[in-house]
This record gives sequence, structure tokens and C-alpha cells, in this order.
Amino acid sequence: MDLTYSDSEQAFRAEAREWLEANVPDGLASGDTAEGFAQHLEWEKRLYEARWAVVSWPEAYGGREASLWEWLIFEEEYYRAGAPQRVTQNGIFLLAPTLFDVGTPEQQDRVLPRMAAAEDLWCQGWSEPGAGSDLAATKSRAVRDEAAGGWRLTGQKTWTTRGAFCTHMFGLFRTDPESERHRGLTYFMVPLDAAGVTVRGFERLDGDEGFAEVFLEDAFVPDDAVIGEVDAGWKVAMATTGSERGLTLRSPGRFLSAAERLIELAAERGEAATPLLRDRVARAWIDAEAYQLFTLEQVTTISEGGSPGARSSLNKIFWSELDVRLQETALDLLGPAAELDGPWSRGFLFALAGPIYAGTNEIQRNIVAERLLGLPRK
Amino acid sequence: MDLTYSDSEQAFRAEAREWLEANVPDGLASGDTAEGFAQHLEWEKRLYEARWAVVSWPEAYGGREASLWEWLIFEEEYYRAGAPQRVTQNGIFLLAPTLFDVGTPEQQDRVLPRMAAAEDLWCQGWSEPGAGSDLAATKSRAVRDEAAGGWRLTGQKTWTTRGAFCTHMFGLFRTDPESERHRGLTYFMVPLDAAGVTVRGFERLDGDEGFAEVFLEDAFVPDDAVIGEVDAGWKVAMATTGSERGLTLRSPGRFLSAAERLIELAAERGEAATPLLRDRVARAWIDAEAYQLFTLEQVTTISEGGSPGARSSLNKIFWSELDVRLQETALDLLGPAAELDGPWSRGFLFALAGPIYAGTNEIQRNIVAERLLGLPRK
Amino acid sequence: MRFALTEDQAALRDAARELLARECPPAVVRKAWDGGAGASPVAAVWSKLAEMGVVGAAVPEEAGGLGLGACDVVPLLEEAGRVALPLPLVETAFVAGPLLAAAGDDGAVERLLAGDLLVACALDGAAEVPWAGDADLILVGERPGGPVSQIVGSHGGGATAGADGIARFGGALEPARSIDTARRLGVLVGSAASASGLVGGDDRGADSGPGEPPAAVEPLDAPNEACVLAWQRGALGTAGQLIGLSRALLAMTVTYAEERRQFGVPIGSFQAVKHQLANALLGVEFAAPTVLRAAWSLDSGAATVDRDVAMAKALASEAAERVAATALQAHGAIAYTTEYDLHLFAKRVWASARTWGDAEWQRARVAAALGLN
Amino acid sequence: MRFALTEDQAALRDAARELLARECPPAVVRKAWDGGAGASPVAAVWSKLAEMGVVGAAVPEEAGGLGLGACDVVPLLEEAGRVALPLPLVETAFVAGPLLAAAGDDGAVERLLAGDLLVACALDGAAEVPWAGDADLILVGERPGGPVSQIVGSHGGGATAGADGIARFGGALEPARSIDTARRLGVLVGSAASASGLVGGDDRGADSGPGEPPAAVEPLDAPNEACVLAWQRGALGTAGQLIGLSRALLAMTVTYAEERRQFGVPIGSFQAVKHQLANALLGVEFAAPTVLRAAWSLDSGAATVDRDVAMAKALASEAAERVAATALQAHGAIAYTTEYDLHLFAKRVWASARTWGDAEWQRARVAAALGLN
Repeated sequence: MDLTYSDSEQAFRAEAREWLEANVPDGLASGDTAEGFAQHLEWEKRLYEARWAVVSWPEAYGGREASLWEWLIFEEEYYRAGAPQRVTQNGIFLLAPTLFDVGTPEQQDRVLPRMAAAEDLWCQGWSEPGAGSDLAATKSRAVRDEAAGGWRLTGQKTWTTRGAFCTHMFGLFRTDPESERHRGLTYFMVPLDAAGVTVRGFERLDGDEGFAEVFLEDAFVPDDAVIGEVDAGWKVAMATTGSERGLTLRSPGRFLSAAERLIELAAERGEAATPLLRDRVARAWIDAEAYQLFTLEQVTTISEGGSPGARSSLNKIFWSELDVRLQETALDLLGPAAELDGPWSRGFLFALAGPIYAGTNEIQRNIVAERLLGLPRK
Repeated sequence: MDLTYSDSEQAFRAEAREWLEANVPDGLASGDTAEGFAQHLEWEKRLYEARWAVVSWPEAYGGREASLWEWLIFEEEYYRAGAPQRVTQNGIFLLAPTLFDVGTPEQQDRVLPRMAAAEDLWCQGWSEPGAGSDLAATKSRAVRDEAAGGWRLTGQKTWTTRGAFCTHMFGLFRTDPESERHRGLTYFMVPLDAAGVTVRGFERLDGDEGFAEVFLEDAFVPDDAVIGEVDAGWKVAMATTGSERGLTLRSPGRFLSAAERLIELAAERGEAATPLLRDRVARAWIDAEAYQLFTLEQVTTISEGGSPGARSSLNKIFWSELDVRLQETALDLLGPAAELDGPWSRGFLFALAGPIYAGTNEIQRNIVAERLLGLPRK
Repeated sequence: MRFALTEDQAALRDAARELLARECPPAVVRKAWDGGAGASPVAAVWSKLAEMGVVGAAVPEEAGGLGLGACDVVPLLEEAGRVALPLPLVETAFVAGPLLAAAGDDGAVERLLAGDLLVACALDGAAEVPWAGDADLILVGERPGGPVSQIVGSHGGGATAGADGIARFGGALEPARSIDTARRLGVLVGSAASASGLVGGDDRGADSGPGEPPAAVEPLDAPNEACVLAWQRGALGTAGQLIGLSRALLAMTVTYAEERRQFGVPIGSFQAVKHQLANALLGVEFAAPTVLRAAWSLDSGAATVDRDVAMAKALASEAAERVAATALQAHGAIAYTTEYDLHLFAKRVWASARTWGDAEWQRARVAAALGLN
Repeated sequence: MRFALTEDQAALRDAARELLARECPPAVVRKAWDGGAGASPVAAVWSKLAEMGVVGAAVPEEAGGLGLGACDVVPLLEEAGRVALPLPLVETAFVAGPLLAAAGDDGAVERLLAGDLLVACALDGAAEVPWAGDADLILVGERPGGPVSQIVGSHGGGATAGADGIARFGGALEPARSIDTARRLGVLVGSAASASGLVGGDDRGADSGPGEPPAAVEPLDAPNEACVLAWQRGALGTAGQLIGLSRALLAMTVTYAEERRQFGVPIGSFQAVKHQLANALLGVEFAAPTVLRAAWSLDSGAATVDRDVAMAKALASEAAERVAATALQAHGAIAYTTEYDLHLFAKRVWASARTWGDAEWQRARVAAALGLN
């Protein structure tokens, strides 16, 4: 047991805080609009230049080889400083861990530096109209083009976050037409400017064009677009979800800073912050703390070579529902002003996606019950 | 729309209130102990003599032919007066409606007057060790004894409320040994002093001997112990659950009076009744009112010839969970004194049974989803 | 004792349901998101509601209305909720209609009956005024500290649309963006204060505090009692609308859960989905009777009307919020897009659950009535 | 940074778990329901805990104990919860041990270390004293109005059992029946008042109010700081126990849900059961780290210790109550009987969740620390 940070970790924190205080921009438009996305790209490039874009990556790719503890510290400072959303996050947090694990050195060298520098912008292509929670129902297919040395992709991906603004997509395609469910899928990287690819942006709940549909018709990608083995895409995609880098830890800093803002809101609301509302504010703050502590336990496990395994499902359920409760509390503090389109109502609408994406909380609860508690599948 | 009671209904209420005020006894021991049960029997006999035991029954059987509205009024007054629990209720509310519906006149004449007078005391024999929620898994069997003109019953019933103090039991037995699930069951009435019947009482959560196991070994009952058709017991048992008399309406009066007591408790607790607790008290009272109003709608439907059908599942879920919340609020008002064995802790333990018995709330929610909302079974 | 709509009430409700289903499908609601009440198919809906008598339903017969009570009108407002009607029907027909009649403002009543007057309300001291962008007349008031609501009135007069009437407030009313654009939200600038300086009803002669009412604001010549009733109708009508919204969201979700297949089966066959939807239904089914009872209490002048309305609004708000959350979760990503209709209903829920007193505030009124504070 | 038990801590915990599993199965807990701490197998459990050093774990080495900190001891208390140990281990080992040592009462400490002293606590001004029926010494105090808890002490002295020590309170302590009979509840009669007249620690010289302390009550010669820490250890230790109780209830329920079949399948395969149990686990898994962190804060003298303990007790209480309700519901009727073991654990939860500050009260302390009131 030691809940103190080392001198070097504290120095890391100080450096991050200082840089963020000096550099965090104000008043950017939402990164999920065309205008705001461009503004956010500038911010990403600044992060990259100062080597804050991918702190845990190797120095050669623009990182600092930060430990997981340092990554947590950076995230805490990042949210504390009110820094902008990371429009590059799907590449950095979803694709990169997979490349680090099973990508070839050539793929890593080709993809990661440009991802870190926000030159290539990655969106995910998991969901399809018929495959949401049930990812194994993927129908998009890839047909071998032996002559051209690659694959021809056909199908439709949807609910692709910021797809309309990105340059590349990663996702699963069915390479074995006879296969069913989890078998016969392959993990591909697809440039969105390839011939045969059409992207149509559409609105999310908050009115931003944050989603896209990606239509593929015989779009060609070369062999080096395949990550891992052909037909082994499911395993490739799943392997990193439970692993260290692919932990998809939602940074505790995000909720701690939201809870602090909530406390400020309660103070501003004076009398309107009734004892019941103040209790809910305290709950939100307590939950954010509990989430932080749970994460510290997980990071300890990982740092010592363990794996969080199915416990990451606890993580997902907790942060996503804590976020909804926190934002609801803010709306109730605001009362009739809650309906104003503003940071809190947007925060609420954004939070509502949490229990849905990255595996609905229903799926996560099944995992918790079956894999952590050991209840029977059938 | 008319939410007023007629003159005759008001007169009925006045008569009930007056009689109850003059007659309700004080300080009875729990009716689920041997001592208390005897005390409660005396009360039942007093109710019967004044014709308040079975107000909605025909006069010939000791009732007043009260309408459902009058029954509601009586129940409201009964709980308002703090009158004792009805140890006869399983006969009156579960068996009697079935007899009124499908019993022969001979059975009605034989069973109902003695039930009303608390001369025969009925317990239910639905559950078995392997058949709780899944009542259709009933294994207890009845074998035809042609010579003796009856049936020989063998098996085990359990979680039989007040079984140790009762004289008779009703329940389902498998008459067709080849049958499965809902088919081949028959509805029997069994005197507990029959040869081959052994009753063993055991403790409920509150420490009272409120449960019993009933072991049957070749116990003989004559043909007139069968209600309805042989092998049609499932239908017979289920028919009345959705019908008027078998509505198993939990009287709104019970929860309204509990909510009033809760308000008094909050007042007694002074400062310890924080704004959060007072809000929960208000919630409990509001929920009791909502339950009352929902019931009035249901009774209107029934009075006009309709059937509540699967809506009675909404009823069951709501009252049972409202009761738990109400009692929990009381315990939180009491704080460290909540653990004292007393009316509130007993009320809490009693309430915990609500979401379990008479069809668990999980089963009820399935019914609501499938039969009211129309969601697919599979 | 009979706790159910009369045949006449049910027939009127059914007629309204039919009209609204025909005239106001989601495509029309979307028009209001862009163009407000003036957008062509939206304006036509209002005309038809006026023709049918719905807009003047609560105006006394002697003033030219149908003279119907809350038990008649609340079911109609539920129907308005069911289609997410993008117009201030509660405010115009249920709050303002009888209030303007009580104030003897024949001109305004006449326009209202003709479908030429849209009314917005800010009766709780809040600066945010839903429907202000389309309103010809805005009622302003304070949220009561005690059990009796004060209504503060001002009418824009003239047949001109919102902006003109608003200018006569003295203060400025700036357009603001609601999460539900159809609500044409306005914000009284510098004026939660200035509005609350305008005390109407019987108190209008009293000292109106630091901010003198701007000249253009005309106090409403209605007795206090009428103002109290108007506030109650606003909360009750909104509760009714929330019930209708809830039923629409539930129906939409059940249909989707039957059709949408994942893992080889309809998602509605999963017990987790079933139980969430059962819980959502439970909330609505136990809120609905309290709404109808509050209508009865209002019509019969029951002593408990304030408590009954508070309870109804509290339960309806909570039920609707639960339904909205459940509906979204059961749909998954598809409902998280504005191309799908669900958001038209859910956003109305989120907005209106917190106006006319949110659940906690209304429960506190009930607690007060029970002697709990 | 390393947020996990050390190897030593885990080894000690495992040893305690093994001992308790062996010595204190449910059958032994049932003996305490009938005969209290003196019943033969129950008394033996205490002796073995004393021999192993658990009873004196938190007593400083110089006073003859193991001198362990909260990070070492709290995991042991979780283990005590896991078997529903029917003895006041939190009160004796964690609250009283270090406090008596701080007060320099060598005699009492010696008896405690030898396993000859059971301690009950009523530190929140409540008249109800859990474990009083078996206690040789009772610590009495007031619940703090401010952020710092005051501890008020009185020891019965002598090696005699409860009754003698209690007699010296002046007031009467009457046996009362708890829903958890093993807790040997006592009620101070006429004495929430008289007990709270006994102000100890540094304040013991102050005017003790209307009720003069009965002569036989000896104030405890411990510094204020030690009293504050004792209160914190009581709340934290109880939180730890609640975590252990929760884990036992969950394990029991999972086993049953795997074995019990209805409708031809194990009930644990129903999604409704799965999700309820997943929710129950979620509460425990997010409460447990806050308990361990509060132990660290206590050991390291962190400025936030009061807030951290409050948070831990609040979350542990709520988590345990949810687990208990879920466990009962998933079992159904069988767990509603006292023949089944579940009630031994559930009743301990219901009782102890509301002592040492219930969830709401503890959250209010957190709120105060956050400047929210």
C-alpha cells in the first residue's frame, strides 16, 4: 500500500500542469462539427509538438514512454485544465493498442507516427445497421483480389463517430463468405478516400454531425491493410479490449473534474440547491472518487503484470451510469434553465450515449454475471 | 367520472368505523405464533358474529353482499382502525373465489360457512421444494382409489403460511402421472388431520413460526375434495387470479394507513427526520395514494364487467415494492434503533416477502412485458 | 364512484387523437423545429384544433368556448403529448383560455377561439419562456413561496406575432436555443427580476418593488383565485402531456424491440429489455390515475387540489423521464440520431419535466400539505 | 503508488480467513443467537482470535499488541464480516484496543490482549448498545455535531461480565431484542440523556450538564485526538465488516442460483437474476477500494481522513443493503426462513448499516467537507 506519487511522477504532473495552463485554448466549437473539428486538429498538432499527444507511447512515435500512472496523472491534469475533447481518441485508444500488440513493425512505423501527429485521423467501423450490440453479425465483406494483391471491401458501417471528418477507418469485414458469427472476420484499415468509399455524416442527439455512415463498394485495400491473421479479426479486436493499453479506461480525471464543476454549479444556484440536490452532488463526487480508486486498483494490477479481464466491464458500467447521474443532477439544479442548449444539456445528451456504446451496459452486465460471478450462460 | 361515495356507501363506512372503534382489540401477539393465532381466532369469531368477516359474501354464508366499493371501504376502515391481521385470509381470498366460481353448491355450502366462521382454517399448498416460481413443476401426486371413492395424496408442500395452525389445506396435485407441466394437475382440498398427513412448522425471517411443511403419504381424500374437473387444476387455480373476487387486490387501505403511521414517525423523530427522509416519507404517501387511485380504476373496470387481466401484475409489483420502500424509510428514520425487534422492523421483514410470494416480481415483470406490452416470449 | 372517463370524454379524446395522428405526424413536428408555429403544416394543425373546439375547450360557454372541465381537457392534452404537438396547447387552451375569460378580456378570448392567439407562460419566476418565439401574449408570474400561486399578467395586445408583444415588456426577450427547438425558447434578459416586479391579480395595486413595471406591461385584470387556478392548470396540463409523451415513447420502443433482431432474436425477448420496459410502464400506469384525479379535484373544487396537482406533476415528470431514458437505452445507437423520431419526444420530456415545477419541488408541496416540513 | 495489500497484509488476512472459516461456520453463529459470546464454541473462536493476535492487532507493540495499522486490520474485519462473526471484534480490537492503550489503562489492555475483555460501544448518543449483553466494558459517547467526534469513556473494571460493569453506569441497561439476536443488544434506559452527560477525553472537566455522571462511571483518560480516531476506526471497521458480509451473501446467492432450477434451467441463467447480481457486485466492488483508501488515510494521518471514512461507510452501507435485498430476492422463499443461513448475514447488514453513522448521515459529512452545506 502506497498512495503517494514518486518525485518523478510529481515532476511529471507539474510539467503537464504548467504546459496545459499556458496552452489550453478557450472557446473551441464542438469537435463534432466541421468547423470545430478543424479547430481541434490545431490543438492536436500543438499537443503533438509538445509531446503530450500520446504520452504513453515510445519516444520514436512522439510519446514519452509514460507509465500508466503517469498517463493517469496526465489525464487528471488534462481534464482539470478544461482542455478540449480529443478528436483523435478513437485511433489512439482503440486502433493503436491493437497495432502495438499484433501489428507488423512496418504497420506500426507507417500508421502510428501519422496518427500521433494528427495527420491521419481514424474512425472506427465496428457497427453496421444489423450489427450493433451483436458485433458478430457483421455482414460487410472483403473479397480477395489476388491479382492486385489485396482485398475488395463491400458493405455499410454506421454510427461511426466523427466519420465525416476522418481520413481513415478501421473495422471488421467478413473474409470467409461461408463463415458465421465470430469466425471468418478480418481486421482491416481503410483509407476513406479510396475509390468506392462514400461517407455520409448525420446528426447525433445534440444536433452535431457527429456520426457517419460509411458505404463501401468494391473498395480496394492492399494486403498490408490487414492487421493480424486473415479470418482472425475477432480475436485481434477482442485481445486488446482486456489488455493494458486497450483498457479503454475512461480517465477518472474526466469525472473528478465534472464533479468539481457540479459542486461549483450547486454553489452558484444558492437556495435552489436544496438539501436533496446537495446530497446528489455529494453522491456524484463520491462516485467519481470511488471510480478513481477502483481505477488505481486496476492500474496496480496491470502494473504488476495482471490483467483486469472482465473487471473492465464493471468499469464501463460504473463510469457511464455515474456520468448520467451526474449530468442529471446538474439539470435538476438548473431547473427550467436546463433545457437551454449549453454545456450542461450537452453534457447530459453526451452522457446518454455512455450506457450504449462500446458494448451496451446490458451486455456488460451479462459479462459481469457470467465471467466475474460465474453464473451459467444458459 | 365521479369520485364521491353514495349515501349508502357512506353509511356503510360509518357503520364499519363505529363497530371497529368499539371492538378492535389491542396488543394481540403475532398471529403467526401459536399463542397469537389463538387470540386472532377469537377476533375472527367476533368479526363473523358481527358479519364483518366476509363482507362481500352472500348473507347466507355470513356476508353482507357488499359491492367491491364497499369492500374497499371496509378494508380502508379496517386498516385505519389498526385492526389485527386476518389469519383467515388465505381461505377467504384464495380458496373462496375459486369455490364461488367453480365449486359445486354442495362444496360451497359445506366449506364456505365454516370458513367464514373461522371454524375451518385454510392454508395454501402451492409451493413445493422444487416448485416455487415454477408452479407447473408440481410433483406431489394423487392416485385414484376407485374402491374408496377418492384419491390418495403423496408428496410435500412447503412455505405454507400458518400451516402449523390451520385445519385444512388446498393445493394442486398431479393426477395424471404421465403429464408434464401445467397439464394433469388437479385442485384438491385436504383436511390436515387426515391419516398420512404430517405438518412441521418452521420459522420465517422474523422468527415467528409462520411457515410449515406439509408431508403427505398416501393420505386419503374423497371425490368431493376435488374442485373443478380432474386434471384441470391449473386452469381452475389460474381462472380466479385474474377475476373479480380473486383479484388479490392488496387493500390500498393497508398502505394508506402505513403511510400515515410513517408520517407520525417522522414527526416524532423531529430533527432526525432530515429533508431527505421527509422527501422519502412524502414519496411513500404519494405512492400509497397512487396505488389507491390505480385500484379505483381497476374496480371501476371490474364493476362494469371488465377484467383487470394482466394488469393485476402491475398491481402486485407496485404494492410490494412500495411496501419495502415505505418500511425502509421507517428504519432509516429510526437509525440505530431500527434493529430493535418491534413493529417497524417486523413490518420491514414482512414487507420483504412481498416481492417474492404470489408470483415473484420477476415473473410479474415478464407478464407485464409479454401480456401488456406485447413483447415476444422468445 | 366511477373512476373512468365518461363516454363523451372518451369520444372527444378519440376524435382529438385521430385528428392529431393525421395532422401532426413526426414530419410535421420536424417542420416546427425549423420554422416554428408559422411553418405551413404546423399552423394548419392549430387551425384544425381551433375548429374542432380544442383550443377553446376550457373557455366558458358564455365566453364562446366549450366550457369543458379539466376531466375533459386533460385527456386532450395527453393526446397532444402523444404526438409531441409542437405548439403551446397547454398554455393557450388550458392556462390562458379560462384566465383571459376570467379577466374579461373579450378581445383576446375571441382571437384565442379563432386560433389567432398563441400564449407562452413564465409563471415561475424563471427567465426562460418556452414558446415565446411564437407567442402573441406572454403570461409572467412568480413561483409561489406559499401554497397559493400568484399569476402576473401582461399581454402584448394586437394581432402581431411574438416580437411586438415582447417589446412591450420593457425588458428584452432574446431568442434562445432549447434542446427542443420546437419550443421556441425565449429568455427574459435582466428580467427574472423585472418580471417578478409585475405582481398581478388582486395584488396588482401593491408596491411592486424596486423595478417599476415597464409601461407597456398591462397587468391582468383577473381575480387571485383565477390566477391560482391558472397555475394549477399549467402544472396539471403539463403532467397530462407528459403522460401522452410517455405512452408514445413506450409504443415506439415496443415496436422497435419487436422488430430489431440481435443475436438471432428480437431484442424485446431479452429479459433485461422486458423488465426495463415493464418498469417504465409501471411508472406511467401509476402516474396516469393521479393526473385524472387531480383533474377531478380541480373540477370539483376539492380542498386538496393543490396537493393533488403537485402529486400528479411529480409522478408524471418522473415517469416520463424514466420512459425517455429506457426508450433510448432499449433502442441503442439508432435513437441517438436526430434522423430517428424518438428524440422529438424525449427532448420534450426533458424540457417539460422541469417546467411548471419539477418532481422534487412538487413533492415538497405535497410534503407541506402533509405537515411534513 | 501501489493500491493493493502488501504480501504480509494479504497473508495475515488469509490466515484469519482460514481460521474463521474453520472455527466460525454458520452453526457457531447460531449458537451465539441463543447463548451469546459465552456459548462454548463461540467463546473458543474469541480465544483463538486472541491467540492469533487479531484481538490485539491494533494495540501498539509497546503495550503488548501487534501494533498494526488500519490497512492491516481492516482486511481482518472484512473476514470477520464474511463469517458474520457474532462478536464485537470491531469494537474491541479496533476501537477499544488502541484507545485503552492511549488512555494508559494497562490492566484493561492486558485483559483485552488475553481475550478476556469484550467491549461494546455507544458512541453516537443512541440509547441502543449492540453487544452490550456480552460486554465487560462499554464506551459511551455523543455523535459529533461538528466534524470532530468526541469519545466518552466508562469502563466497568473488574473481570466480571457485562452486568456488573453496566450497573456502574448508574443508569440501567436493559436487554433488548435485536433482529440480529447475536448482537445482544442493550438499551440504556433514561440514558441517551444520562450517557451524553458523560463527556470524556479532554472535555471531561467541563460542565457535564443537567445529569451528573453517576459516580461509578469512570471517564476515560484518553486525549481528544485518540477519541476522534476511535470513532473513525469504529465507522471504518464497520464498513470493512459490511464489505465482508456483502461478499459472503453474494457468494451464497451465486451458489444457490447455479444449483436451483426452475423452468428447467438454473435460475442464475435468467438475465433478470444476472443483472440484479451484477448490480449488487458493482456496489461492493466500488465500495471496497474506498474502504481500503480510508484505512490508508487513517494510517498516514491524511487531512481528509474524516471525509474518506465517511465516504467508505456510506458506500459500504448502501452496497451491503443492496446485496442483502438482492440475495433474498434471488433466493426466494427459502431465504425467508431462519433455517437457511442467509438471514444470519442479512440481519447483521440491516443492523450495522445504520450504526456508526448511516449512509445519508455519512454523506452529509462528505458534503460538509466539500463545502456543500
